[in-house]
Amino acid sequence: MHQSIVFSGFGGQGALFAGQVLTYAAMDTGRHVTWIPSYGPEMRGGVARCTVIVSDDEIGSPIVRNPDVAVVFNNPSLEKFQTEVRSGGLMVVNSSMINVSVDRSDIRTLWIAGGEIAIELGDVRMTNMVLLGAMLAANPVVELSAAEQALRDHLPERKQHLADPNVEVLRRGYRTATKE
Amino acid sequence: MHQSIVFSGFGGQGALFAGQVLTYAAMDTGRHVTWIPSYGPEMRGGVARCTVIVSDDEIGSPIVRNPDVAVVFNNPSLEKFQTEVRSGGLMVVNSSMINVSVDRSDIRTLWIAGGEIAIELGDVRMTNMVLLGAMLAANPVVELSAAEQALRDHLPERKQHLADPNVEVLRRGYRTATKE
Amino acid sequence: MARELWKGNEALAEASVRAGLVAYFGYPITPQTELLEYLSLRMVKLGRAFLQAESELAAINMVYGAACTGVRVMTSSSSPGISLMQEGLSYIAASEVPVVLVDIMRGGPGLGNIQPSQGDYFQVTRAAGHGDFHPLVLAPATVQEAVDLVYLAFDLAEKYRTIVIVVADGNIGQMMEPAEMPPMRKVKKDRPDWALTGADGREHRIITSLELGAERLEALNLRLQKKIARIRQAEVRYQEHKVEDADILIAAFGTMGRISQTAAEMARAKGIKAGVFRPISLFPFPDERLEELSRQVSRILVVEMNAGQMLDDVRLAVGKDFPVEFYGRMGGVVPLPDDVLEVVERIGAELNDEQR
Amino acid sequence: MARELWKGNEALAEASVRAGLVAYFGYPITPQTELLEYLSLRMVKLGRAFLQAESELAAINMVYGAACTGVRVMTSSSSPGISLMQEGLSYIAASEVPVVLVDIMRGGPGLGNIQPSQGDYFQVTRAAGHGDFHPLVLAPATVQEAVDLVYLAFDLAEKYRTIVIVVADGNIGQMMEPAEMPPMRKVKKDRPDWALTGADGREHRIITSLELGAERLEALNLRLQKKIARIRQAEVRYQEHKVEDADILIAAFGTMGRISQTAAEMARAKGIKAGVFRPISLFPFPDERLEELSRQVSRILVVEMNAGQMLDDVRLAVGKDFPVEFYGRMGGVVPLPDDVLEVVERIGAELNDEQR
Amino acid sequence: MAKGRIVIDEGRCKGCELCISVCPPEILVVSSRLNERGYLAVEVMDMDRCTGCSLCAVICPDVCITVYRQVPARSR
Amino acid sequence: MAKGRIVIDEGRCKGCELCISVCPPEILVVSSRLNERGYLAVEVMDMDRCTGCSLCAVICPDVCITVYRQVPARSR
Amino acid sequence: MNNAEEKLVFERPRSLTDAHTHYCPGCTHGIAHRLVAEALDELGLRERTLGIAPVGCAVLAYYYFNVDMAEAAHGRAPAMATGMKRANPDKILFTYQGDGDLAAIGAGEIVHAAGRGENITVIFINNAIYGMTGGQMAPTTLEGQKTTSSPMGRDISIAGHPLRMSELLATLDGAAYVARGSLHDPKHIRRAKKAILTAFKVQQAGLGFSMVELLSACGTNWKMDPVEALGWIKDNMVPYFPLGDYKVTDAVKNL
Amino acid sequence: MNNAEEKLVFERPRSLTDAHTHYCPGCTHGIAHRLVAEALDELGLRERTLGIAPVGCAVLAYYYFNVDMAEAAHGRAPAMATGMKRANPDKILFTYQGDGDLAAIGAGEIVHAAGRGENITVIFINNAIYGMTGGQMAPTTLEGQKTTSSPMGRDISIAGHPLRMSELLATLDGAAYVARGSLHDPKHIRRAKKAILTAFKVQQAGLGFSMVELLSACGTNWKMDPVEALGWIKDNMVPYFPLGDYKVTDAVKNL
Ligand SMILES: Cc1ncc(C[n+]2csc(CCOP(=O)(O)OP(=O)(O)O)c2C)c(N)n1
Ligand SMILES: Cc1ncc(C[n+]2csc(CCOP(=O)(O)OP(=O)(O)O)c2C)c(N)n1
Ligand code: SF4
Ligand code: SF4
Ligand code: SF4
Ligand code: SF4
Ligand code: SF4
Ligand code: SF4
Ligand SMILES: [Mg+2]
Ligand SMILES: [Mg+2]
Repeated sequence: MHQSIVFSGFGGQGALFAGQVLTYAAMDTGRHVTWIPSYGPEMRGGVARCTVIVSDDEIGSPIVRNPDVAVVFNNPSLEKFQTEVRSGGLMVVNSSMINVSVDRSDIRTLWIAGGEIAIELGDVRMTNMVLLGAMLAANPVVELSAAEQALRDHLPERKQHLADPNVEVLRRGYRTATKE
Repeated sequence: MHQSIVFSGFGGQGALFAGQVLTYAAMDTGRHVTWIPSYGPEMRGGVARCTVIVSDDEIGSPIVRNPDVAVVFNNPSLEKFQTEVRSGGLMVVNSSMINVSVDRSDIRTLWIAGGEIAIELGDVRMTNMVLLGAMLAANPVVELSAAEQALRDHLPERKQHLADPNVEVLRRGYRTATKE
Repeated sequence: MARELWKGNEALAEASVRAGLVAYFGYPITPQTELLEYLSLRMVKLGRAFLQAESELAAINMVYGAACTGVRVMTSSSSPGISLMQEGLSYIAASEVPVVLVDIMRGGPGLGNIQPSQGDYFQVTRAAGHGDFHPLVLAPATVQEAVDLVYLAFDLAEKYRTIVIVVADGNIGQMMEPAEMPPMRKVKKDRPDWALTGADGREHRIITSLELGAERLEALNLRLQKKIARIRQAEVRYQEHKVEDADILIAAFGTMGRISQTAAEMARAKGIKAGVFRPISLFPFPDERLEELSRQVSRILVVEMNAGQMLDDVRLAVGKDFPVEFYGRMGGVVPLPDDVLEVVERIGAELNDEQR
Repeated sequence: MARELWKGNEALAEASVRAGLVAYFGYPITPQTELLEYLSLRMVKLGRAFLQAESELAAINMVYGAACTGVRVMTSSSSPGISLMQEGLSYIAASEVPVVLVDIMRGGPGLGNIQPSQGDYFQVTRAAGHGDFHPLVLAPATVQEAVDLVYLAFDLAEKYRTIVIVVADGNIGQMMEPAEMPPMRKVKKDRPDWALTGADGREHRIITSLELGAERLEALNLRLQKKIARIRQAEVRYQEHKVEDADILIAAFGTMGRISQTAAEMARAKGIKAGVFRPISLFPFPDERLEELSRQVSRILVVEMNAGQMLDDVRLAVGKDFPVEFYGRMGGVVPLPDDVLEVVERIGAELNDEQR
Repeated sequence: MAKGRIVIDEGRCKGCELCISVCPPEILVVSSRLNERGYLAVEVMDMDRCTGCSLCAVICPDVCITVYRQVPARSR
Repeated sequence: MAKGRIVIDEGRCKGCELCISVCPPEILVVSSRLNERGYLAVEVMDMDRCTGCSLCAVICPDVCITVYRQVPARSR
Repeated sequence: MNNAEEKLVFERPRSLTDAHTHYCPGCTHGIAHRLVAEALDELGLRERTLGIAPVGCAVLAYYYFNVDMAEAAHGRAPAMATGMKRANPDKILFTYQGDGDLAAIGAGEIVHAAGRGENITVIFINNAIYGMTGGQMAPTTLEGQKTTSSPMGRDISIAGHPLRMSELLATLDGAAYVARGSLHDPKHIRRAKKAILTAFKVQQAGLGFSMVELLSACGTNWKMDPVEALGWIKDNMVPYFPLGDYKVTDAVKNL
Repeated sequence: MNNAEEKLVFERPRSLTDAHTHYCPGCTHGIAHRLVAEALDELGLRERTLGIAPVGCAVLAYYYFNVDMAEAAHGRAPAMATGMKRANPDKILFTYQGDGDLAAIGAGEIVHAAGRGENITVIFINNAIYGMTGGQMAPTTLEGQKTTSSPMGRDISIAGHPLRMSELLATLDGAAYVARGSLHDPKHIRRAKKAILTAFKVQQAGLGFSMVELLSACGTNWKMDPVEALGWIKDNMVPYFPLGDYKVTDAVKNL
């Protein structure tokens, strides 16, 4: 198993953290992992993006041109990755923020209303967990439970009170995607 | 013709300027010349020394290990150059400041009371011209008149009033050495 | 110690703490800043010295001062900041005090940008300042290796009384990977016998890089050259990946080493026998081993994130007649495995043609 | 213009004035200081800009500023001061503004001493700052050549919008030799079309070394590399002395070139056919010509006042299998002709043995 | 009370709300329109109450606001 | 008037004459003896008039001068 | 008000380009830019002005000012401006620098530019933080202020007291005009504008070094919304960095 | 005076080595050395003192002080001392710096060391010239003073006014004790000694940055004999560089 997953959104949407949760989960289940951000210019705002690689073997390149999976949070991310995801790959699309259509027939596309679900469960800032949960449903690179555990273990101390809601959102994303 | 001449003394004794006068004189008579100081540590006092090369051909190295001629103003200089002057070479010794004996029989040694003569003619600081004059008598690398002209031409503006006395001293050095 | 997920910069910081770091002086600059930020909390909590200097110039001279007292000390920066340290590095080298420096390289020249680059290779291996000296230069390719090398760097710095530079591109500073932290070492209480500790019951000691007499300065230089020779002898480090039967050998360091490894695997999947030679010590450069390998492979491809700097060392090692090709990207563009593969395939095709 | 006796440093200064120098910024350091001192009077009397900066760091950035306005500008220093200019030089190179720098090298590393040295070869040719760039580097061997090269340097700097470094050891700065000064050029009134002169009736202009996008910074780098390629093509300079029938070729630059010439003459007097190859442009290095010569001589002896820096370029040019020997002195020790002769004689004897 | 009018360059507005915080008649509000750069631009709720005091323009970091004011017509 | 005595480390003296310039009784002079480093060292002309005031020592840049002063003997 | 005509009372100055800035919402760098541009417009200096952008959040200022500009190395803007001015005494030179740039790495260059009475104008943006690199401590960071490199708050016993640069530079003979303003409300913004005008007039008249320090907000790194951030300037920065003129030579008074 | 015994009233301090200095005859660097050494002796600090020699005429000071010493890069002594002190808070640190070193190339480092209240002692030798390199203009060179790089005399319109460093540094909060003395006659030398003692006491007590500036002679480059040179300090330097205490915090007063 060797899989590359990109998370991409605006700064503040939590794409980087979603990637980290996945990375922790995969690491804790014994996989080789890398997580690398595409760190932007020395200034505010802009894009937040990371690439996670999960593999049974030692990982060479931590970056790829054509990821297996892209979880896209916003329009620009969709535009970029709908050309980059490899043929046969998966794209998880945050339909709450994205109004562009996908015109790739050689990839699987999963639309999920990340924003709405997160708001429904309490806070739009949990959109990232909806999308992660959904991705895991469509592409079980790790068990959902591993992701839940990773989330609990790696939320910073001062955010531990958000663990439960986030886990709930993660599950909801997973379930929503499973249904579809 | 290719000759290397070292002038060596304490800082302030005018060894560097004596070398420059010779260099100018040789240059003005159409020779190839180089003048190079052994510039000392970034601090006061100490040694002042220069090497002049006069040649009919283009000059390669501006420095030599065994000069043809050494004009030594003080004890340390004599000690250094009496071992370094090449066999068959010439050493001009300022007897006014030097009380060490010379034990080289394979070189010519010319003792000249540079200090006394300079004082007699007005200023101990003209010792350098006595020694230069003497050297030219023993070793006519340039004509005395060329040295006189060089001296007049290259004394800095603000020292032009010293030209006549210096020329006189130069001649006196020359004559004294010729007599001997 | 369990493996944990570490960001490269923070891993470098923590490993340094564990190596017994007594004092850190640095200045913020992307993509290195997390190292400084991490230590701003960690060192202070441990009661050790942390100071954000007013500049890189000040930082390296603070490091110089602390190093003169025989304690473990480091600074870190990125390319423009390293340039500002050149005078200080030259003084440190000449004074023979141990110092560890981390350079998380970014795109240059000038202000450039903050994207990953390997453009400081010449600066760190050839001319980290005026005069003749070479720091010992180590280039990790993974976060774990960054941890291990910086931990080792303190020992090597002390052993040889030299500067050890751990040099990595921004990718390594910014990425997260699992790593196992080395054990926490106690801060050594005793100081080496050359250190400035106060002239108490002994002659006063002097640390200087000034030698007014040419012969004395030459003697110092000969001592430095001898040390460099010892380092060349003992501290060569490299990693090989499938070189045994390789036709095409990719030579690359740091991140480019691991990316090339992926490219080599892709090439092998297409039937091209590619292997990777990854120098870990950039100085001393593993020239002997590379020369040896050159006798067994058909072609060497050097891949760097610069205009071809390690390339000189490769050419010096294998000679001008051996066919060496170069693929380099600059300005923060990171060559991806398929970019490298493309070149490897082209070379593979050429080799085939030649054989026909 | 008649030949006059000039001290190297002052000759460099006067030649720069005649080349149309508009502004000089520098800081005292032996053995370069006379250059600054000379200009402190000459420039002020001409009504041009002279400023003793607070440091070399400030000086190079003042130079950078003036250069952005399209005027002829220079600074000068010696080894430690050059180290302090590395960041500025990298910015200047990336911004592509023309700058002339004189480096009168002294013994290093560190404070070292003020005696002659050639220890900055790597720094000026390989890594005058972080990132990929190479200044054009010219190394005179006589005062006349110093005059001619610095005069030329301003033209080359403008032509290529690059840094030109005139590099010499302390001997050349301190010695006096006859030299003919070039004619006095008028200070040009018009400014190039990239210069900052005020956005009067045109778009505002920007000079920067920042390119945030990796692709854009790569484009800048490719432009710099192209320029370097053009320079390699057009600006190779060297001098040869009796190489036609030489058995042993001494490769040496600057003062060591002329000292080697004397040594070669001495060797010939003893029946050894020695010749001298003196690179005048250190970057671009005259590698092609040297390679050519290597096919005709039996041995190359590299002589430098350092631990072997140009040596790398020689090896890169002639390959690792050609027998290259090295003789170097450091710390301000200047090899004399008989020192070099000794090595040449030893090589001569070996060659004789081999032929037997 | 002087009568004023402002024009907001919505594309430039970053929704920082500084203008809102200083407008004496409190007539500025955040609109519901996302501009191209993803910000909710500010708009004028009730232009009639604008005095043309320019405080909003003075504090706007993005120089989005142009201000006009009614002045008595000059007699020739 | 207190009675003093000074000892000049002649080998250290550089003949700068600063001591001479400050000695109140003006008892210091340049000797005619060149020391090993080529300087004409200073000497005391008339030690009897030395007060032990130490001014010479205080100003001597080369710390060549040691000063003693007669003090009433302490009774046990 | 039939008998009224509409007059344009506030518009974008000519010395700004049309570019959208990259600054965070509410970042007062934008206000400072506008004030400088207005001053250049009003004094008719745009066409002969050369500006220097710093390394810092304002690194791209050259896209926003419609004047010829260069980008300096971190902290070296005063040296660069010196070089430009000495070679072009007829030009108007300004540097635009942050507190990390001017007060930390560039302390030597600013002290000497002021000391020499270099005839340039410095716009000094004091936001008590390193904005661009993500919020590290600056020399002007207040005691107890939390930053990413003083996570427990600036500790005076480690990092020393915050530097007051206007006070420091005002002591130098070469400084003709040094003033500190603030950008936290319209009244102070207007005052700041006057100071900037004065500074450029000082340069026009060749009276020597002029600098205007501006207390500025960095909501992003202070972790406040823009309006809060302005309040923080008023409540915390102004007391430590008192506003006003620190140096007005007689020649400047007589301008 | 039979009933008298001879007492040693002045001798070479222990904190000086026996080495002969390389200074020119009459160079007051030698006096400054002695004062520092005496202070260390009197306070019993020699054994735990680390000193930093500058680049300048005092570059070989490490041969003359009988304490552990390092040689700094030009101007960087305060940074180096900071590094040493932070890693060794129990040691006493002093730098010994010339005016080129401290006021020109090292201006940034000294401002920040003082600003941070770095607990070190700086001995600052102001001789209005670059001695070591042969007499170029220093930041402290007086108006009209001829040097090899201001051959027509320092021109204020080019080089600016001489910098008064004690005044400048005294404005910083971190500076606990800043004083200027002079070495031109025994009375002032004795006062200078007191200042140096105070400075080291300040450091011992951990009160922050201390500096003593000493007006010093460079007859060689001023082209005067030693006695004339001292007169020149008195007549020309003292009026421009007034002597006295520039900063004495309350804590220092209570020492
Ligand atoms: C030599 C060097 N050191 C460090 C940096 C990284 N750096 C970029 S901006 C900056 C600080 C900017 O802070 P400030 O000057 O206060 O400007 P602000 O962003 O707050 O406006 C730093 C340290 C650099 N680019 N160059
Ligand atoms: C980086 C660097 N720049 C310049 C020099 C040359 N240099 C040596 S000493 C000195 C000035 C010394 O003047 P000052 O600090 O006043 O000390 P003084 O000799 O007057 O006691 C200079 C410029 C150097 N060694 N290093
Ligand atoms: S001009 Fe004054 S009244 Fe009108 S919107 Fe702006 S702040 Fe409000
Ligand atoms: S101040 Fe300007 S940018 Fe901010 S909300 Fe108002 S109009 Fe928009
Ligand atoms: S101690 Fe006083 S009286 Fe005696 S020699 Fe010295 S200065 Fe003169
Ligand atoms: S002051 Fe000292 S060095 Fe100078 S002459 Fe007197 S004893 Fe000699
Ligand atoms: S980080 Fe701070 S200073 Fe920088 S643009 Fe944002 S608010 Fe402004
Ligand atoms: S040059 Fe001046 S400062 Fe240096 S030792 Fe001589 S007198 Fe003293
Ligand atoms: Mg800031
Ligand atoms: Mg001085």
